Amino acid sequence: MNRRVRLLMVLAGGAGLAALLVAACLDMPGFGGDRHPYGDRAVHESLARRTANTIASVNFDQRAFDTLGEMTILFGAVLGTVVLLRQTRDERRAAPRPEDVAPPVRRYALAVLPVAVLTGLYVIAHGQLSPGGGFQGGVVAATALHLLYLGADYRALERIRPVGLYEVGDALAASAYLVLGLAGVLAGTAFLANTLLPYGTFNTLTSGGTVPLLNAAIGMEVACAVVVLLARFLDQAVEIEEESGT
Amino acid sequence: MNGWTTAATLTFAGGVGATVWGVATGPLRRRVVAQNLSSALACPGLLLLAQGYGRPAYVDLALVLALLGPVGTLVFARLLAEELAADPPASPWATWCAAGFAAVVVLVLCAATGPGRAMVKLLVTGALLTGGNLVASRALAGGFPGGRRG
Amino acid sequence: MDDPAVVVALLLVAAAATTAVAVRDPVRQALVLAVLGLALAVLFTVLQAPDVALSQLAVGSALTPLLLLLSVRKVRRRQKQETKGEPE
Amino acid sequence: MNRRTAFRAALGVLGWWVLLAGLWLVFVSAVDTLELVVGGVVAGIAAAAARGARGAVSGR
Repeated sequence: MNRRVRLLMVLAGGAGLAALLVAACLDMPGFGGDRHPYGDRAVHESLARRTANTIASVNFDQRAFDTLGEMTILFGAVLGTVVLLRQTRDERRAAPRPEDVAPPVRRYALAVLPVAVLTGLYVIAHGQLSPGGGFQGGVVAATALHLLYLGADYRALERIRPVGLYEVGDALAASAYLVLGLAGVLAGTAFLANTLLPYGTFNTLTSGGTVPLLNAAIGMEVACAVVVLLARFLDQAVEIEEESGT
Repeated sequence: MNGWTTAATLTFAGGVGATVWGVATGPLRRRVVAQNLSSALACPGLLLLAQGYGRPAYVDLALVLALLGPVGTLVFARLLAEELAADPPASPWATWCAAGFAAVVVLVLCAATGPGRAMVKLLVTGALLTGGNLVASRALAGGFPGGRRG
Repeated sequence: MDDPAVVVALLLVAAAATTAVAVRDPVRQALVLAVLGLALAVLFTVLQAPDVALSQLAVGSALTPLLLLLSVRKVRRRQKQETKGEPE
Repeated sequence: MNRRTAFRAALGVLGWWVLLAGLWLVFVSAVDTLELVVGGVVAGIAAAAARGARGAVSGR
């Protein structure tokens, strides 16, 4: 198969794909129109399971299997980063030096850190009620911890951030999601089916069956994953340097 | 469209539009100030949208932005300390204008909401935003005198 | 498309995204990217997708700039080390 | 750590807990028992983070 044949095949495939895409676009409902076949069904299903936030119902109930895939992607990406950014044999660790920080900036960091942790956990816990969920809240909580690096220095952050524990937490949270899915199989329905728990009262913390639990698992997974990811980047940028003369 | 969403649209078109221009051109000291102002102006806009759409849950967006926007500016202040020390940004005028705008928007929204927990939430968001932006602006103008070290 | 807020948000995203591509220096690109994230969050909000907007705010406002600037710092430190021939 | 500093640390954590639990009450839309319990636990976690951060900064 020479170059020309390959090019022709790519062109033919691309033309077919383009034709299909154009055909699909021509048949799409108008922008901002009031006909939403999928949306109506999703809202109906989510209300039937008393989940106030339809997006949470789609993510963690109707398409919880997709979310499992997304979680696995994040898990694998962080794993890859940990392997790629490890300390190699010709590198050494230099102790991070203390940093001068203006007092108002330090006070701000110390005051906002707990508030941001609280907000992150609030976003996770109310994922089935209001905008937000495990991913958003987990990122907010993990970012909050790094205020300690911004408002003080890397040594202060290292004192309250044992990376090993966060790696374990990441794996545990990912397993918790799987176990919650398997619990559905053991209960006699399907993998990740939302039939285990009572659906609760609409618009309260317990509503939505397994949605809040899956949200919590994702929240922990994302928070730990972001902490581990940033730990590798910070190690490389602040601590690890190459041996002199190599 | 109602009055609230119109005000929000004007905020985005005028305020955030100006910061897009500011962050795209000029020396580094102007760009970091524009980045700080972008979150200071977008957050009141999001609050206005929440009021305009009549959805109190949308206030969470502004709350997260009020927390993380200044943190983002601190990231730039911290990791660009060496460059900024050579050419420090000084923008008390723009920063105080943005802070005043946010305060006015929050107070007007509080008056429209009426007393209650929702009003306290608005006030907390406004305090976090203005406080954070003022501290971030202070951090940009020499908040890390040691330059880049640890 | 007849909502002015949607039009303004789309224009902001288009302007910021074009700038992010046009700027060559990674540090300045990170600054533009932070503002682009904000414009995207506004666009998602006016399109009534607050969950996506919250994701964008959480990731785009502090996490992405931090990752980018840490990478820039590592690269610059290595360059400095190579030109000096000794650790700083 | 003598008794006096331990007492002050405990007081600091308690103060943070009260403040953060109050913030939780402001954030949530409707208050019920479970909301209060979860808020108390979460405020405890965040107060522990505040204490840890202060200790990490001053413990140099």
